[in-house]
Amino acid sequence: GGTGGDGGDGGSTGDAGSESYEITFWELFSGGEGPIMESIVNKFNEEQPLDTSAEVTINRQRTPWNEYYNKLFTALSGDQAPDMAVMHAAYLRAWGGGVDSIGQYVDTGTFQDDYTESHWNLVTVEDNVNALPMDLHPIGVYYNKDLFEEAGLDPESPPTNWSEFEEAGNAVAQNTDAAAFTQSPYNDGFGSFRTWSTWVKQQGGSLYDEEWNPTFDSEAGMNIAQLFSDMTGDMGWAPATSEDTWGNNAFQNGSCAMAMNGTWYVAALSGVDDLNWGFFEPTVGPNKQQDKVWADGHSIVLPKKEGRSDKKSELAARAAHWMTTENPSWGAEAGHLPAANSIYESDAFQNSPYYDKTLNKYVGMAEDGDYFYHPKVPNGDPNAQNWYTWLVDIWAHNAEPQAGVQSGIETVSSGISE
Amino acid sequence: MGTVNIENVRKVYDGDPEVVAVEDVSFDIADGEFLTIVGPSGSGKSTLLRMIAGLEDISDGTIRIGDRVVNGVQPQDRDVAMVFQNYALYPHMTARKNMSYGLELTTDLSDEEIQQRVEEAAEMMGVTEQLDKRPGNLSGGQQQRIATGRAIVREPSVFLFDEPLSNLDAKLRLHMRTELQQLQDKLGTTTVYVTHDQEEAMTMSDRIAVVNAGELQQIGTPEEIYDEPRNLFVGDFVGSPPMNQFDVRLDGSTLVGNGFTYEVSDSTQERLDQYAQGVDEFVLGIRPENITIADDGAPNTIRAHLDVREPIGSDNYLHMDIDGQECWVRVPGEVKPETNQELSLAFDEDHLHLFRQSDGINILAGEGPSAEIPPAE
Amino acid sequence: MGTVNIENVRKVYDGDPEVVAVEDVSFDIADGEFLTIVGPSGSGKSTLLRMIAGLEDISDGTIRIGDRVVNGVQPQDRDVAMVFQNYALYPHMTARKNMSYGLELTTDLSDEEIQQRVEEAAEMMGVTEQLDKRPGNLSGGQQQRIATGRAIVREPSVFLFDEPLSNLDAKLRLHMRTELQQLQDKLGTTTVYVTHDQEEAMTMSDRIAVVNAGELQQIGTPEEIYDEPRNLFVGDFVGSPPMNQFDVRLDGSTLVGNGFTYEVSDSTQERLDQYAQGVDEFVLGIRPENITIADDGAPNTIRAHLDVREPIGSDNYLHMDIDGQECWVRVPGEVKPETNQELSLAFDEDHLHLFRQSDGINILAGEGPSAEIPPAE
Amino acid sequence: MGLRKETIEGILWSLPYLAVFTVFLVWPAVKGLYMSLHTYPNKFDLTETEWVGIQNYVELFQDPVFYNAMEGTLLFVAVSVPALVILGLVMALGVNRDVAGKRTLRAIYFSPYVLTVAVVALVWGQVYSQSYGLINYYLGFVIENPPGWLTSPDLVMGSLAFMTVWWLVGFNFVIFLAARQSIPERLYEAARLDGATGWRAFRDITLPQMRNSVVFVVMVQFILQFQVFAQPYIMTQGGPSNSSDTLVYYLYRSAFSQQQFGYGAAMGYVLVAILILIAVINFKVIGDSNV
Amino acid sequence: MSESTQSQSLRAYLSGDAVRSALLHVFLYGLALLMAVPYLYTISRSFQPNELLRDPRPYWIPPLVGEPITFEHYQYLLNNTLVVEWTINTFIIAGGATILIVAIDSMIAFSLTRLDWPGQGVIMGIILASFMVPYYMNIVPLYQIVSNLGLINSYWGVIMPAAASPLGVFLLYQFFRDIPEEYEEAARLDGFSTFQVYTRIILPLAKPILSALALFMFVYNWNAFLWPLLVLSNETAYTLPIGLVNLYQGNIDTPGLHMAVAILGSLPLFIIYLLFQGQIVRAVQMQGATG
Ligand SMILES: Nc1ncnc2c1ncn2[C@@H]1O[C@H](COP(=O)(O)OP(=O)(O)OP(=O)(O)O)[C@@H](O)[C@H]1O
Ligand SMILES: Nc1ncnc2c1ncn2[C@@H]1O[C@H](COP(=O)(O)OP(=O)(O)OP(=O)(O)O)[C@@H](O)[C@H]1O
Ligand SMILES: [Mg+2]
Ligand SMILES: [Mg+2]
Repeated sequence: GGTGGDGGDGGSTGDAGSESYEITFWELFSGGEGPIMESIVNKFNEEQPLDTSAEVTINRQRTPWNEYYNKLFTALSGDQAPDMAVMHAAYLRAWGGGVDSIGQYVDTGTFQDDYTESHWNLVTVEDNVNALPMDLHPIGVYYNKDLFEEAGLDPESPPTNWSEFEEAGNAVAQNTDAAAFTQSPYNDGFGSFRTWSTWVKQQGGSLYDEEWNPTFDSEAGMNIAQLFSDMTGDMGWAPATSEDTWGNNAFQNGSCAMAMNGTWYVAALSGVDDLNWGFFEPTVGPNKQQDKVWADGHSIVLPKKEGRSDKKSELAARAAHWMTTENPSWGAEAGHLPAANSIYESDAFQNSPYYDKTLNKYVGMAEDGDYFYHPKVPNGDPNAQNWYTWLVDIWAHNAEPQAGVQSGIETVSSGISE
Repeated sequence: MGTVNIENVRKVYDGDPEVVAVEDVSFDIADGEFLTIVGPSGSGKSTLLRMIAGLEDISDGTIRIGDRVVNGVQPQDRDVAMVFQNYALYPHMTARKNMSYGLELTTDLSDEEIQQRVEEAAEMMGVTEQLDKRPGNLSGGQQQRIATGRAIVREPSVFLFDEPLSNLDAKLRLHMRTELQQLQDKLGTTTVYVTHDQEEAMTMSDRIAVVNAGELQQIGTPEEIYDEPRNLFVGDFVGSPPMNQFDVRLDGSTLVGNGFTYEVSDSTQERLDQYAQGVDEFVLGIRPENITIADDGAPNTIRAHLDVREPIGSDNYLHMDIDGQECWVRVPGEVKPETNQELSLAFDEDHLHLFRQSDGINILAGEGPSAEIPPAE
Repeated sequence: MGTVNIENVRKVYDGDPEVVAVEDVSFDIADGEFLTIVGPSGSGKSTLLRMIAGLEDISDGTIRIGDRVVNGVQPQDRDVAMVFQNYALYPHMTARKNMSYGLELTTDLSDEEIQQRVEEAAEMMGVTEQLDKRPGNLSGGQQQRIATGRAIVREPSVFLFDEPLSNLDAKLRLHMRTELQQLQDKLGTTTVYVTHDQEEAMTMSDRIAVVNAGELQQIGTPEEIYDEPRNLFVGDFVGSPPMNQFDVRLDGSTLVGNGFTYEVSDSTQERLDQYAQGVDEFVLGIRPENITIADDGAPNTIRAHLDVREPIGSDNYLHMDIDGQECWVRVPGEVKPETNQELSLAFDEDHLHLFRQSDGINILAGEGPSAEIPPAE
Repeated sequence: MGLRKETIEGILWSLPYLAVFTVFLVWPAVKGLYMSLHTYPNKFDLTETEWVGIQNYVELFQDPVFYNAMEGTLLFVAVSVPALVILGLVMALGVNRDVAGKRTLRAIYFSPYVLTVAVVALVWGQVYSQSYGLINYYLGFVIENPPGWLTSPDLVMGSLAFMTVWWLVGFNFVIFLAARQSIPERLYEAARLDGATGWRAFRDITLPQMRNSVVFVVMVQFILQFQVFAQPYIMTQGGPSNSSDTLVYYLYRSAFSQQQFGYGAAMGYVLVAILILIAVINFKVIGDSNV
Repeated sequence: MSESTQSQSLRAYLSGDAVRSALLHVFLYGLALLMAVPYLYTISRSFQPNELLRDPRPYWIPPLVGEPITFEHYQYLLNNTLVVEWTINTFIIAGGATILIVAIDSMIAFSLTRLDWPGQGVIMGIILASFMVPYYMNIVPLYQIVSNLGLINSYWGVIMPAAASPLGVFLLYQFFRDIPEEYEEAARLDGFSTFQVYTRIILPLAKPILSALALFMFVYNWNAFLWPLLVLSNETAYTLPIGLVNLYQGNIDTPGLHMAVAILGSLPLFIIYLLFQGQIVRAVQMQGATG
């Protein structure tokens, strides 16, 4: 029998009552995550885990992440969207018009309990469940134990608060040739925002007001912006550069002691042979009022598509449910925090090579409720690099903190408006 | 049957409706005849030829090839072959392919027959050696031969040539001229040949059609054209150096020019009376070779000043001045008068041409002026 | 002073060191002389001219213009002006600018003086009307005149022309020929003129230098060249239709050819004895116009078959066949023998040329063969 | 009858291209024009439209980001186009001379042209990198703290333009070389006799003779460089401090990141207007300068 | 003036020439070296292990002090990715587009130059004007059209829009216009139909320009990125540039792999370019001033 392709009504074939469905699925994973996703899909296609008489296959298509949302947008505009797609949770509000609410096809009530609360909240926008959560990928601080030692610090007791953190950074800056810290190893806007917003929130600052006007110039916002400027200035923690690969190169070849980055960094670091690295929680911001750590997560959505039968949509939703709840490998091998409660107990997750190094600490932060989500702005592209390059400009001393923050507010508010 | 009949043919180009490229031209070409169309640039020679070929629509009138009216017939169906000025050989094909291509397309001859015809034509044109070369690797003369060969293999009933020799240098042009003549003698195919070179026309043709500004001026054998030009245009156009011309007035039996007089015989005067019809302003025409140097003081001679003497091999051209009017005289190489002296010039009445100033008609030529022949411009 | 002295000049192109383009050529050009260099394509005419102009380095020998050795002198400093075959007018400049450009660069004349000179030259060439047009909008003849005008305004001591008329059509070429001659008469400037057209050379020049394969064959007045060619090459190259040639063997006082014999007079035989130096294989050369049609059975005549008769205006060319050898005869227009018959041909001993078969030297010409003149190829 | 047949034939022969051209180029452009006069309440369903007239255009002209992008574009064009044209010309005139190894030179000069922009960006990212880059490694021996080529707001556009010149100059070079080679040598000979050599010959013969190709190349480069996009998009994301933002990059962001297609399309049409204006000026100024 | 001063000045002149020629060679080859440096650097880095690549010192290949060489990046690409499939896809798409472009562009150019019918001028004008439309403006409407035609996810969806490019029409129009009419007339006398005139006369005569066009179009479509990415959704259907970009856009930093990607992605085009470079130059040359 043929396959129910794009646009075909229901995608069923009339072949002696046994139906078959092909669910197209777009994702953006590359690097270490790509192969894991590939194996999950293969497993699905082999095991046919859904409780249905129909044959359901997932046709996975990967797009470079730079162009992923453009492609998805263009496809939606031409009614060529896939049946399922990976989406960062931050997009769920802005793209609300482009995705079907999951409850349209399945009873979300039956799913809810399968996921951790933080994940479930992640995908809920104004009481609407627009997606099923896959993971949470918060950030933390990765550090070089050898450099700590060289700087006269104890490599096995990394900083836990601002004063320790400051002391460690200064020690590295003074006692070694290396730089102390990078706000994002890719020196990109978005990465800088993860770090900045984490510390802003820890000071009790806010990022947006009720009307989604950016409030980056709150007192906390300005403080951290100033801190960025100081770190590459008076504090001498890092060179004032906006060069994109500086931090990554420096951290990986041992000339930078600390790097703030997401869960995914473990995969990259474990490929570097003679790097002796450790991890600590990023709750080390100055004047901390609360433990807050930036997080976003991947989720699976059902993009709007005319002519997709309800049956197929339902199968897609159930497939997404299976993918997000029955596959410990996603957390274990990709380093993310899995969405399903059940996985946390699974051997696969507990035995992950990263478990002791990073995962248990991420899990701990989750249990403490430390995470806040990357703002789900109502419009525009929350992951757009150019929304946040002002932070790099401040970091690299291309802009004064005051002016930088102002230009950030302008860029983001014009991006969100309309 | 290779006859061509042209009847009241007229051509106005779509692109340029102001200009009448060919105006009401009629003549017939006999089977096997070599007819040359000659005239200055822009006179409509090519247009006429291309209408015969079918490359241009005929605006008015009829053209027949053999017994068939060919107006509207496609070029390839007219049974004609054409040689272009720049040969138009397909640069990407070998000479052989150039020659065989048309046959392959339009006939159902076998490959062998075609190759045989090509080789015969090549032999005839003496380019057997060149058959497998591309046009780019051939000299001008060889290209000319291939282009002619391409026309020959078609075995058409009419050959059309549009200034086929004008891209060759003088020596080669002279040579190819005889080659083409011999070819036509051999094949006996009706040929229409366009040139602006009157010498080519004079040497090659059975008959010559002289055109000017789209109108037929005269048609006849080379001798007729040369000896009895119907009008001033033809007289002037044919011959090199050109015919000398002097404005004269008829006064009784005397032609009075600027700085000279000339007595005509009684018989000529009779003829003048018959055809001149009261007109007394003429252009006296006399060809350079018909002037001789006479003894000083001989009767009926004209005094002239010798400016320049140009030897051209066997002859000498004398560039003379008759009271401000220039005059060419051609004398044998042995006659080498000193320049810058006064000479007496004589000429025979038989060689005299008299054109009416009003319309250029030669009143002494042939049967005398007839209404058919248009006046010269 | 417009003299040019060429001494043992030799040229080998860097790009093609195999070919000696010009080989040990020496001659002098007098002030005010019009010297034509003539020869077949590739014979080195342009190379010679371009060495005089300074456009090519001189490989060996010396060239003097006036009293000055110009080897290594830049073209603009040689006081020469050149007219190119395709005129080489600057297409993006008006005719006026084309003519004034050189003056602006090389002299410190005021703008007014320059404009005056340009206008004088334009007037002289009859192109005043065209001065503000671009070359692309001018006819061939007008372009030629502008190019000549560009040379004139420079008021050089030597004019150099490289085939300046070969891009024009026959009629215009004839016309421009006289125009250039008159110009040179008026200006009296030394002129070196390159052409491959022997007729042009014959009519225009004070003296002619015939070159072949890079070597000077003969230098002399047109009459000398025509009447007393030093070698077979010159004899063959000059004259149209070309000189008829027959291989003969001297047997006592009889020249024995293929299908004919010819008795020479005693005085000729003496000359032969003096110069032939035991050689007895010759080429007999006789120009077409020096052959006459004799009565059948007259003594010392040659029987020939008449193939084709070509009228060219005033004359008839007869294409004849003497036992398989082709022969051209030129007769007056009145003589119109029927084709395809046997005729008797006669010629005068005075017009006879005898070239040694071994080296082509004409043993009857001038002072007889001299070591200086190279053999024909 | 002849005419009618030829007309039919002419249309038939044009049809395949015209069909493709109309469907895949003209029609989208027309749709774009339509879109520029509308907004889309639901960005993901472009069938819902709302007529706004020229509002998108009005907003555009009040948009500081647009002006900043325009400034960046103009700067890029001002640096890259003259460099592309002049360097291409210099290379062509040099290679046209009597030099050994013309083929090799030609191959090297043209070869970057075949690279895709992503590769160009990749390669030059390595070359430009401030602390790991090739340039600064060697420059480090000469001066202390060599600058960040892509990270200094003053240098970034120049660096992108320089890279672009490296990438594209080969095209101009080939065109100029061909144009130079088709100038008849006799003009230079006439010029030598007239006393024009060196600079004069260049000014009075070479340049005017190459005018058509100069016009062509200038035109093409204006059109292409005004649409510069990939270089800042891949290498700098418009930074630092928005100093490498460009019109088409902004158009792209509006259309895709912001899903404001009408706004982006309006920007596109402003760009079309600018290019047509430049084309007209170009032809007026260089096209018939010495009539 | 004596001869000795003559020959002195001659010598001075000659040596001046020699110096000038030497300077010219230094300049041209210096430029060539500068242009080649980024390549050499990229090639050399693609053979270095990742450790070396994080060192700012450029280790040139061939190694000066015995640094290690590795083929691991290339091995990885060939063994672990679909690079071979992508290459084949790219060949199909770029080749298909090229063939289609050459076919339909030459047909319309033939019609516009060799056949006479009303409206030709207007059509040529529209085609020329379409040069100015920014590519990115057309993408969204174009996608809707392609999607309505059901061409998403098919090679045709990539090929057809590529075939709408006006460049080829423009180039061929110029060239065809200058082919002497006599060939066609001779052909008509030989009994050619319009189709035969096109295939047997015009196309063979235009071979150099057609191959240059083909090369330009092949390069262009080979390098195309955004549009094939939007249309093609299947990794196995990706073209080389998409596949390669997909590879190196990980969070894992593998500079050596990037360099190998750059080399491998460009290599086929370099080879094709070297094979055809004579053709391009000849074609551009025949275009004369390319006005
Ligand atoms: N395709 C055309 N469209 C418009 N007018 C034309 C065309 N071809 C020729 N003419 C005009 O028709 C007239 C006759 O041209 P034709 O080419 O027949 O002259 P010609 O005698 O062959 O001249 P030449 O000796 O220069 O070849 C001229 O006035 C010419 O301008
Ligand atoms: N630039 C050059 N490089 C190499 N060889 C050359 C060059 N120019 C001419 N030659 C060679 O020098 C010889 C003489 O050439 P030249 O141009 O002087 O002949 P020409 O008598 O002017 O011929 P034409 O009548 O064809 O103009 C020829 O063999 C030619 O091939
Ligand atoms: Mg004609
Ligand atoms: Mg020459």
